Amino acid sequence: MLLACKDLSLSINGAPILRDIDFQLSAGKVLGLIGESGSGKSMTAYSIMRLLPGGSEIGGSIELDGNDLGTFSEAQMCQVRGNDIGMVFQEPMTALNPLLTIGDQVAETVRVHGDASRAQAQQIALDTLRRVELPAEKYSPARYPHELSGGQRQRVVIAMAIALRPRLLIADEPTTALDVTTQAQILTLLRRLVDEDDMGLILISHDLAVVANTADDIAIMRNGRVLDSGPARSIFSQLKHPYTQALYAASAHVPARAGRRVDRAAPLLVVDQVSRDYRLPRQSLFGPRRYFRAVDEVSFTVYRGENVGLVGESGCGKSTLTRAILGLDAIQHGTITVGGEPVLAGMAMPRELRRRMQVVFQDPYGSFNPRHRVARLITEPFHLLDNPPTGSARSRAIDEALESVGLTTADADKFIHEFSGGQRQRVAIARALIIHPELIILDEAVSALDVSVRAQVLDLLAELSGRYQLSYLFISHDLSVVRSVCDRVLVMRRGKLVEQGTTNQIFEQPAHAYTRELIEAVPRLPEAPG
Amino acid sequence: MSTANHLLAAALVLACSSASAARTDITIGMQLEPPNLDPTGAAAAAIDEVVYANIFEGLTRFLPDGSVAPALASSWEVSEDGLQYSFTLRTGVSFHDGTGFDADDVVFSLDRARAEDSTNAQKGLFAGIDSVEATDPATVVVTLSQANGALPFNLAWGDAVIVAPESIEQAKTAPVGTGPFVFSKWVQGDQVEIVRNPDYWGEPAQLEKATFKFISEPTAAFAALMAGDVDAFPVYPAPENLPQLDADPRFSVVLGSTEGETILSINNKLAPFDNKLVRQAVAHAIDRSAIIDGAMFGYGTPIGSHFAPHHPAYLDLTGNSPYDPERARALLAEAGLADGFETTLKLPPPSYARRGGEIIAAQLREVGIKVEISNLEWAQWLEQVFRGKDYGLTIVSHTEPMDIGIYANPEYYFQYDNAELQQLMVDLEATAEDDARSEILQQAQTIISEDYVNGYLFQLAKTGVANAKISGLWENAPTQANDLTKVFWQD
Amino acid sequence: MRWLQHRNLWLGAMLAAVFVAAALISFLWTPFDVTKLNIPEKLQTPSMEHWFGTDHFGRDIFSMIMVGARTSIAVALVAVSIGIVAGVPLGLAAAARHDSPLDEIIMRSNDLVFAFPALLIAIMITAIFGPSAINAIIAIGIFNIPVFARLSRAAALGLWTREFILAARVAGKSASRISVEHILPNMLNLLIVQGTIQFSLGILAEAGLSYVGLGAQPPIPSWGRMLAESQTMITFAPHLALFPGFAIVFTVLGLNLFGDGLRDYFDPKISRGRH
Amino acid sequence: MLRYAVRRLLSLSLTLLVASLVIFVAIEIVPGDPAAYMLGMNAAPDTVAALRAELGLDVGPVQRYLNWLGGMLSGDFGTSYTYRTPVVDMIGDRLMISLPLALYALTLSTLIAFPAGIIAATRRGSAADVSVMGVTQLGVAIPNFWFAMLLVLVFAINLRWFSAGGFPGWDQGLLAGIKALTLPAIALALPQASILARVMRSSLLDTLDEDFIRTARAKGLSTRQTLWRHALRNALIPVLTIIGLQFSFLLAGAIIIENVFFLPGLGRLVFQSISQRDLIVVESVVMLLVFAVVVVTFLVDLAYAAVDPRLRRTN
Repeated sequence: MLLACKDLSLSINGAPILRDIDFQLSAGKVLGLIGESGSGKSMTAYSIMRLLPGGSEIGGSIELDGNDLGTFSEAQMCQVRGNDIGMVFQEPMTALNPLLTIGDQVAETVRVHGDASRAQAQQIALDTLRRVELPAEKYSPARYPHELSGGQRQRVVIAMAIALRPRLLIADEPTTALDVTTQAQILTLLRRLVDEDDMGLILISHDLAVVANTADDIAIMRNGRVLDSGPARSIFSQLKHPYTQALYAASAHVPARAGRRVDRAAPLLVVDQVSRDYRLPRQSLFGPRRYFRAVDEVSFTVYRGENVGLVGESGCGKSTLTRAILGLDAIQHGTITVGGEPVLAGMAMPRELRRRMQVVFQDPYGSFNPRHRVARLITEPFHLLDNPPTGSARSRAIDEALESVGLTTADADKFIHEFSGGQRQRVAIARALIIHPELIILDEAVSALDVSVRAQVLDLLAELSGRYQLSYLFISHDLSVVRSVCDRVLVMRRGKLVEQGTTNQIFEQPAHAYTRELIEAVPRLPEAPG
Repeated sequence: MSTANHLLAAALVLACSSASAARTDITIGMQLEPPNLDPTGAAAAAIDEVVYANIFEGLTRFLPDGSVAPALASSWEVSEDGLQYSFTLRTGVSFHDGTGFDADDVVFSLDRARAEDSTNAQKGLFAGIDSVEATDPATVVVTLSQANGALPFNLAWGDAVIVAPESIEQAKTAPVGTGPFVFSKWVQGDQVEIVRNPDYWGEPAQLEKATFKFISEPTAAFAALMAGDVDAFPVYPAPENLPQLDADPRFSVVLGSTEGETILSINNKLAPFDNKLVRQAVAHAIDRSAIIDGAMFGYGTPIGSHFAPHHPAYLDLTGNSPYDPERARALLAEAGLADGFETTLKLPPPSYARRGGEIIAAQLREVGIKVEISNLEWAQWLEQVFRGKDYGLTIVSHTEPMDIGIYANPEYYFQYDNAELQQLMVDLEATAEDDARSEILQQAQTIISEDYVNGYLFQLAKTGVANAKISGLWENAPTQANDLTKVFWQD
Repeated sequence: MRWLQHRNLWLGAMLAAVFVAAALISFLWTPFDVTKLNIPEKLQTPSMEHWFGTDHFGRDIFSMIMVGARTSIAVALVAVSIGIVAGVPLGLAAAARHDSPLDEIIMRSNDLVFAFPALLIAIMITAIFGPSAINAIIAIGIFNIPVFARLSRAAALGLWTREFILAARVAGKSASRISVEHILPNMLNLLIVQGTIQFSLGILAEAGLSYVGLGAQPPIPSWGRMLAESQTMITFAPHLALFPGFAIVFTVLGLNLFGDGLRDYFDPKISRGRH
Repeated sequence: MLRYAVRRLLSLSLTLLVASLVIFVAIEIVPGDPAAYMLGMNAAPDTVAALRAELGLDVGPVQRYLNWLGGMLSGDFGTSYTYRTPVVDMIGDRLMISLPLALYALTLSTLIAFPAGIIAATRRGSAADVSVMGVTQLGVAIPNFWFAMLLVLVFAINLRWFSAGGFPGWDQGLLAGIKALTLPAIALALPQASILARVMRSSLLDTLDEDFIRTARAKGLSTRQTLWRHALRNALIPVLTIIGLQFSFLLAGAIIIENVFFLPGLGRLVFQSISQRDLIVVESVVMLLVFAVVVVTFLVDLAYAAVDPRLRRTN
């Protein structure tokens, strides 16, 4: 047995974080550690590495090859880290020292552990970078982290972790910050390394689907405990534990969509040949201005009552397009109309037009002024009305909006920090609904939510769309979400719309190669038992 | 003597310097740095304090007791009508650059000082001179437009020293004179160094080298003395430290007199000060002893008029203005100002003015005169008060010797216009006889005292501090000078 | 009480409060009249009658420190207010019109002011317009403007990218309205903390200017001038220099601790202490 | 990199030009006539007029500004009204004291602040941290001129280890010069060291919180190795800004300290010149100090680029 955790518990400053964690991992195997935020999965990893904050107290035992790591001194642990156990982190953008070249950072792992000369370490670093598919011919080891993309940086982090061919690798949400296509590549890479080196891998994720296809064994965590564990196949085929069932159900959830009419004769939002350029800094002092075209001649229509998904990887221009539709930024070419009226950026945009359109943002924490109460927050769009309701009419409107999103009227007097993430998104939706717009733009509106909460919010959105004949422009990088709620899907890549069609068309018979690539990269849950 | 012997001697000097062998260098502390070193081209007292009698000499000179003695002129004769002075010059005198001194240099110097475009600060000294002629290389005849018994006195001033045409261009930064010391170097903002003139015509100086160090902050002055960075401070700027320095056996404190009448100047043309009653009220509201005690820590002699107490013609007129706030209030009421009035008190930087001003403001407040203090830099003071006459009250020490004549000038910043006094001064000019001069001077003192032209406070004390082993420094300050000719270290 | 857990906060608040109280009380009462000179009683050491002794004019030092607190606090407070009143709107405007010529002009002007050594310019201003408390206030105030302009611009720029600001823009609110309604309240913490720091710097600056004779003029007592006047007497009457010196140190210390404490209180995450 | 430097230099020149205009205009309104000051109380008006002409004060302000600016560009800062020597020479002499003093104080402050800040940050919450924070808190609160007074009292007047002030000149030997600058440098360095130590500590704490520190630890680096190899260099970036600011502050901010120790440096020169209405010297010194600030800022920017590869790209 490579790694065995027995009755592992952890408390920080007296507050219990982990309780009675038990799991085992053999060489050459992948253990998937799954849980929603706050379940303690990362802390388990840090406990194994013994990289815990001050005031931590560990109980139970962690055995690596039969040696209890708990008995190791800090100096011994330094020998273990990087040598016997490697670790990969979630955020590749910040996990590398910005001031050192990638070659040096990989070589450093070698240098701190062995007697390898500088040249030998450099050679090992080169070889390792090649193993993670960053060959020196294409990606010079003299590059700095900021010169690489997110996926490439994550490969560097992996290279650092495996340079000394450790027997155990811990990957904490290694793909969460990455695009879906990059995620697939990184997962493949990790699996390949496990097989090549006969290494053990703990793959930590909040996403059941990510782990499902890579892991041999699975442990499901919640509130600092392991609730369910076993071989991956049996976990999914049996769904013994109720929490596993719930998690599975939420991940595979498809909201019921009924009672909604799409009026094909009434185009609501028409985007016609829209382009948006960004100014780049001048190359030379008197050189010509250069521009970057973030959105390139995009055209599409959203009809009344229709839910349209817009998917694409980060940087494809979907956020820029959103801002243009909302009239926040000016466009350089083309027109955007809502109900026939042109959208103009800035103060020139008539209030009547703004009134027809509202938005829900991604971050449930950043979307609200923390100093205002809910009643004031959700009535902010009243600014767009010529005669905003006052007195009891205002209270009625607030109550109605809150109730329609499943909150209570008592919530009107609360501050935003008193709500959970899911509830905050409900408040955001209430704010969007309160002036009865025709179109709501959902900008990654469920991306930051845990799966179970996400399922509920998606249900709510589907229900509201039916009840109020609302049109949605549903912007997301997550294809599965889009698939479950949208009538039609638009696929964007590098500023261009590469494909559009009904949801079925897109997912069943993708025409464009990029669409196919995207769909294939989506991790899929194994079939659940009947 | 071999090099080794030299070294040995040097080592011995070093080893014994404090014990037996007398030192031959001195560092003199001064509060203000001279802006340049040409005493004939600018007013600053600091110039004279460095160069007078050390580098430059005049035809006559002041002695430590204020009397006038021959210098480059060994003697002089006055014509019957008092209009012609003929000066006999010393022979064998040469300037520091080696050029010889003769009558032409005297003619050049005096003509330059009294010329139309001259920047001499005391042009008035030469006002009565009609012509200056060299009758032979050792004789100069000065012809006056009217008799002036004070000519030898006037020519003793630092502004009347003899310069050479060959070196005048560089006088501001590298002065060349005939004195017992030769200019060596000037580190602007810090110090001026002079060294002994081996070819001096008279008795050579005893010191090899002297350094004037400029320390404007009183605190720094004290610290420098205590730390031994400065050997003597002839005009020590912080009287509060004197008791402490006096008690220290390392130092000797020398108290002397200066020509500095410290007065509360009053703008005589500005209402309500144009009313003599108001001026008299101010005079009675002032408690001189509190000012001398509080601002000067007891150093200073009360005066009742604009005249130095050590002068033979001095009259003690302090009785004209005793401290009497009741009387002051009554006088104000008589002048129709029973509720008092407001005025300004503009103070130049010296501590006698700043501290004295605060005390006077408090004393005037007691009798109902509200005084707004504003502290000015010298340049602002000259601009606003002295030239602009934009002030109510100010405090300043008039350090020029025998300067009662300023009261005869109605344009002077007091703006005092009294025909009787003006006539007295004209008479004084024409009088050469001592007793008669004395009488005129006493009349003048009485007139301005009884007219309460200004508030007369005290005669500034010369509070010198020096290393106890130094001898030969001037006790008094008949003119602004640090004559080092006779200074030496005792064993 | 949450604030009790912040040691710096209450320690600083207490120290600062002592001096604010002294300043306020001095309007109503001081042990002795600071405008009256009593030269026969000069340079007394601390006693039951004169707690901190008397100065070279026989004035009660304790009373002078009380009234001096008034001067220090008034000068620093007004100077900081100038900085806030002029600087914050500039910063908000620059952020609202980010990358516009207005932003550029405001930021370049800030850089220009920063390029001047502050104390030197303060000395020049007072030298030009004459020394007085008012001119000291102006001199110190001018240097507070870019501090607050820069701070509020940076804070506002950060806030402008936040989604609740986008939401307000989608609700059709104008830039100035958003600045006042959303941006300003959310950077109030920062402004208060910076205000406290500038306040303590203002007290130090006032002391420095008064020390070189360019601050409040006599007979108004001022700590800096008390130090300057005591300097030549420090060897035989050290209490003259010690008490005003301690008054400055403790007030500035109190304000700094208070500022640090406030920062911790507003944002426990970055309880780092001040730069 | 080069293009970046050129662009920054152009904007710096503009700043300097505007600054020169501001300085000139500000100083032109100073009341007080230098000629009148030089000639004193008994000077006749025609004498003053003669001197004004000699000083070049009789031409219009625009012409005087252009003369001054043109002169500075060719290295001629004019002639001091009071001392009648070239301003360049005077400033040069003063810089020989102010510059070493600023560097000395900066060195002291850095030598004190770096270890203190590092110890405080790495042993956060320990007695060492608490005392560093306490002492620096006090150091920030003490007016440096008061501290200087106390230093003189103790070390010059009572113990007589150092002289109370003044400067013997570099020709008296390096040691004598350094000794004379020691107390002033300490007085100047104390508050600066306090500020720097606090910045160092907080910047290091921020850096130690970064993800890449965790990565380094996961690679098997000990805390000490992590500190030296990864944290310090990253933490240096904000510290550099403060050091840059401090240098210009030390150069200009020594005005009061130079007066306490009667050092003939730039600060004292400017103080004297203001009171003597030696406008041309004031203008030139202020301009020089602004120039120093701007240049130091520029050097700090270049230092950033040297430390941080992210800033090395031109676009």
